[in-house]
Amino acid sequence: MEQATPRPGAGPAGTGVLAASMRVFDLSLGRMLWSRRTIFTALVAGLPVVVALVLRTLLAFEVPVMQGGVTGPVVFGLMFWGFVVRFAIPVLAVFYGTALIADEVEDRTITYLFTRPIPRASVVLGKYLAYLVCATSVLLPAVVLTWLLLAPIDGALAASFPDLGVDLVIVVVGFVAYGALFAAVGTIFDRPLLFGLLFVFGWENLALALPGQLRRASVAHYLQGLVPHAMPADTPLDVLQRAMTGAPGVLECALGLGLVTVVGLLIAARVVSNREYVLEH
Amino acid sequence: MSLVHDQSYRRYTGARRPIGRAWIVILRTTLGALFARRPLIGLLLLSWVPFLVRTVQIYVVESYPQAVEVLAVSPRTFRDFIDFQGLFAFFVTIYAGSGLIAGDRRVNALQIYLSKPLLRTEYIAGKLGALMVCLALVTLVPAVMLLIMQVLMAGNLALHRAAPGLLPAVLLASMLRIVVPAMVMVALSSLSTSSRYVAVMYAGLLFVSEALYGVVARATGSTRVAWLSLPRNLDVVTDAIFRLPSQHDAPVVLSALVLIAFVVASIVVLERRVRGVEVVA
Amino acid sequence: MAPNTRRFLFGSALVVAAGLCTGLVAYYSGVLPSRQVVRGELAFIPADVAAVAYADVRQIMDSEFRQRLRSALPAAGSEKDRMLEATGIDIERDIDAVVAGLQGDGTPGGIAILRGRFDRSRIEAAALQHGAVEEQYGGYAMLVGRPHTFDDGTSSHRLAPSVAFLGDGLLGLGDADELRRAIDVSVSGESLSAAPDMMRLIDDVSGTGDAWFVARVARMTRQPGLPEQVQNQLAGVEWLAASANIDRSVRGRVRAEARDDRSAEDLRAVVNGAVAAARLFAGQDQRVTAALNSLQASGSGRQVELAFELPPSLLELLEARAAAAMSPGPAAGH
Amino acid sequence: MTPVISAAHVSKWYGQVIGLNDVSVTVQPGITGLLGPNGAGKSTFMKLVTGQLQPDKGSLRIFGEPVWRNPGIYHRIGFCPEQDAFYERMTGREWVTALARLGGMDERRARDAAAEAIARVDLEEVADRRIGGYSKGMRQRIKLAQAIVHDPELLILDEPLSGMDPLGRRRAIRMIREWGRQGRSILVSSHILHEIESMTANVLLISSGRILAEGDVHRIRDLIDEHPHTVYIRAADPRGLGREFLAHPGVISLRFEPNALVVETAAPDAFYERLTELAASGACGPIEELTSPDDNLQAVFKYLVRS
Repeated sequence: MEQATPRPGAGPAGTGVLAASMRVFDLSLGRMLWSRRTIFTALVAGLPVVVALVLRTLLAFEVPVMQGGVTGPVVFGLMFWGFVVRFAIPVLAVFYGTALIADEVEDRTITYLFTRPIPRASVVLGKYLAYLVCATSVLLPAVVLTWLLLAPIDGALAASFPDLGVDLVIVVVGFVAYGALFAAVGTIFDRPLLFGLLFVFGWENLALALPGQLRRASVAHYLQGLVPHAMPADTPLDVLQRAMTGAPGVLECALGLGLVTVVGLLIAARVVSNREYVLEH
Repeated sequence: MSLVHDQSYRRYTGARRPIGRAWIVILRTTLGALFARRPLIGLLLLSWVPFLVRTVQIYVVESYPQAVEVLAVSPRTFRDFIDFQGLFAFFVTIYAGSGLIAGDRRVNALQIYLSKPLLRTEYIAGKLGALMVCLALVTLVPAVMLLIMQVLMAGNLALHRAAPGLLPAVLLASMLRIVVPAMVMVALSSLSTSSRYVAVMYAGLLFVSEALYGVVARATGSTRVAWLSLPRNLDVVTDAIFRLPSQHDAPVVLSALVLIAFVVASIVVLERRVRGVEVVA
Repeated sequence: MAPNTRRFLFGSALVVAAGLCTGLVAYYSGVLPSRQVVRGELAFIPADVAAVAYADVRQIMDSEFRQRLRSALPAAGSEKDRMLEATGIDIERDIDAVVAGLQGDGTPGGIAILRGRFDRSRIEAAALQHGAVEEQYGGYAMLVGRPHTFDDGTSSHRLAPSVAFLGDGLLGLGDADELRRAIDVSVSGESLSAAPDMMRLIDDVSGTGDAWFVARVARMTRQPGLPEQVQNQLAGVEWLAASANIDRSVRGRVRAEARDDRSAEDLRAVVNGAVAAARLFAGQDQRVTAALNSLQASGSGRQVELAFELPPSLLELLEARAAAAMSPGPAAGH
Repeated sequence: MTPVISAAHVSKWYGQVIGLNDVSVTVQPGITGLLGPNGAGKSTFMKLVTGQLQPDKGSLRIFGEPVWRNPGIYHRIGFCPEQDAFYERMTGREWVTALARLGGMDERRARDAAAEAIARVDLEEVADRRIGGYSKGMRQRIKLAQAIVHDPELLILDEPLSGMDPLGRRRAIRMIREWGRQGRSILVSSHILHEIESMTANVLLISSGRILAEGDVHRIRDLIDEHPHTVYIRAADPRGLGREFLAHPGVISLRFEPNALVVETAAPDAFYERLTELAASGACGPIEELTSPDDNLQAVFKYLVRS
């Protein structure tokens, strides 16, 4: 990774990768947060809250919407699996991660960042940090609100609280790992979104369904291994799959996700540092 | 003959295509641009792998009658085939469809198109047609080819005599899976100037509705809520077309109405978003 | 950072913090008191017990699940009436919690510490009527029953079922010698509180359910009556902890700690296989399927965990089966 | 003296298309104009000089240092790109401050430096408005502000005057000359000879990816005077302007387009002077856009290539 070399008469020091990343972060955060993309993020994140609200309202009017044995914490667990882990985290990560540099290139504003005395790697890193803050600041409150709405239905806040803590950590960890991966995808491919969606909805589903070690080449394997709730099983295939694979240990999950993050960010930083961006006119 | 040629402007005096036929030009140029993309060709080729697998199945069944026990070919085989092609249809829709109108909007080409003797319905028809052709190559064409292969390998029409509605069912179900996604995608494509944003909106619509269905179905313990999910509605109606028992309890009429609502909403969106100078003959 | 960006992030953090604070308050107000209460009872359980179990009787008796169980199995009511008549103790109302310590190594001894509201005079009257004698030990009153010999097939033991009044609202039940030892350890401090390995697991499970159980498996498997196959299967397991939350349904978690990673891996394979097999052969009944679907095996390192949930609908099934079994009508053969 | 820019046999290809063809040139301190028609390779040269592209062949050094993958050099370079691209939702002040922060300044220094740079391009009044609401001239000026905010030694300005109104042009030209007088080195590109000439006499002529000529502008000036100069003026009252220029010496032809006037003149100096006067007096309403199609320049290049 290149480092800014202080020159005689050059500006003040302090433009190492981390310091520069923080400055890029500062510049990008507001831009990212107040973009149209956040509307989509808010819609995705808001849906479980809306469903939880509808459920609570129906129950308040004693409409028998819940089947026997299904309690609020169980529905929350389903939501966490169905919405958050399998959909919201990977899709939002694809959406933001692949656009970290692509957006600046598309808007032709990358020139302003690449002609500053900061390593190009810090542009990726700073924007990646901005994405993390942006995505988590929208999704985390949604998860907490959903939990507050659902957990008390035939359940106890106290009993499901430790799981909520784990859930929140999973949201952050998921964004960290998937975001790094798609940041790399976004810098390598010209049509990163398609590759991202293919990875999430094609490859990951396939890898998880197959026996053997292929599943280790997915992020979902490690992320889903951390989820404290019972995974909903729709088909006998799901059941078999789980029986065959088992859940990876926390250490394995942490190592797997850590590796994806580090490798993803390194690739993204390297590609951006070496790539020439010819902007369209 | 003069040595100096007349360099002044000369009017076009050839035949003009009558108004109402210009959509073919849009269709042809759009298809030309789409098929110039190698990943799309790769995706289309890949989508024929299931066709090969099913052909082998039919061959085995016709050659070794004892295989009928496990590999029987029935209307369900074709229904499952069409269902499986949905995965490829999804990626083709995203790849080929997301930039159809968004790309033109981005470079302000829409106004240029609509300032020509071209009705906006023609413009939409051309764009829609291009996506439908791509989708037909993934669903309708392989499904019909599979039917032909079955007749050729069996050497008789026994299957069609036993299930007389099979051919119309295959045609109708394939068309359903072409028209609805194509309409929705083209409408979404008119909403934005960024094809990435469109792709995520489409994926979001599908997966959010599916996740919503998953959670509500589990909470209520009933598949009557299948109408909440766009893909499940297609399943329910496809089952009805093939006259097979549905895997969902949702009323067919309700699912069909939801699909019609999607198409109508798409038309309304297109009517409002694709505007420019309209040339009246 | 622009002010509106700062405001948004602050709002977001506020929602998360408010949720976490609510959860924390609920967690500690819901869990801590019962943990402290349990500590009081644990003072009477010797450090060397093979297993210790706890039940929040009040919570369980009030649960919807219990109400349905009672209607499903009406026969259980007669036992309760007999106890009420003999000792004046209404299990459903007078007992709040029970802690039991078990000696697993072939000694059939064990004690139970009951917390609740007890009519001492009625208990004394009933005990004396059955030949018990009063005794003072370590400052506590005891009613020592007539000893009788208990033969478990390999050896015989002499047991004297007794009751000890251990202070405000605490009642000890068990063999006289065990109760005396309980009083001794409460004074000497050699109670469970002095066994950090066991307390680690107790702390883990005590907040997670209305009932829990922690066992040193090696000691438990020394039970003479245990089949050899089971003993072999459990040979790799060092600790076993289980907890259950009983409300509308029963949600539980069983956790085993193996001797080493290898044993844990083997155990996980067995558990996963069993779960998968159970699901595949569960049949079409949605209620059974729902219960089986809730089974989730997990764990890492030396730990193996199995979470499960028995929904009320499963009770309906049990009810239906029980009714079918009890009424030998024309449908019985199906 | 170390040359500011030294390029030795620099070539750059875009796939099969050549952008720059074996260019060897040195740029000395002072103002240098990079003159060439559209597609001549000006922007490619600018992008290579600013380290956005890497030469496929040859070497390129700024102040004696390589520029590709050497971010430290940007402390000494200020770049005003050609493209009209901004963070539209930010205010001018926020944007320039943020870019100053990226240069390593702390928050306070960055704010002060941004305020100073904005003042130098006369944008104080609109500094706190969103860039999305700026006129074309304002957008060009805020781009200049971000280029000078860190007080660089070398300014690289890619078509800085395009789209500006006559008054804005005059102001920008004055500004650039002032910076040059302050001892900064400036490389400024344009396809309009007249613009370059008003800033410096020292030019590099580029066409089809090659440097055709470098040095004094007067020789080139003589060449161009033999060819008419076309000017496109979008204004509120093109007919009024037409009337004014009808009798103007040197005007060869006048043509009206919707809301615009196209003038062909043989005396561009006098023409621009008169146009600036008209714009300043407001006699013919506001002038919105001024462009000069480079056909005439192309003709000079053709001539140069032939000779």
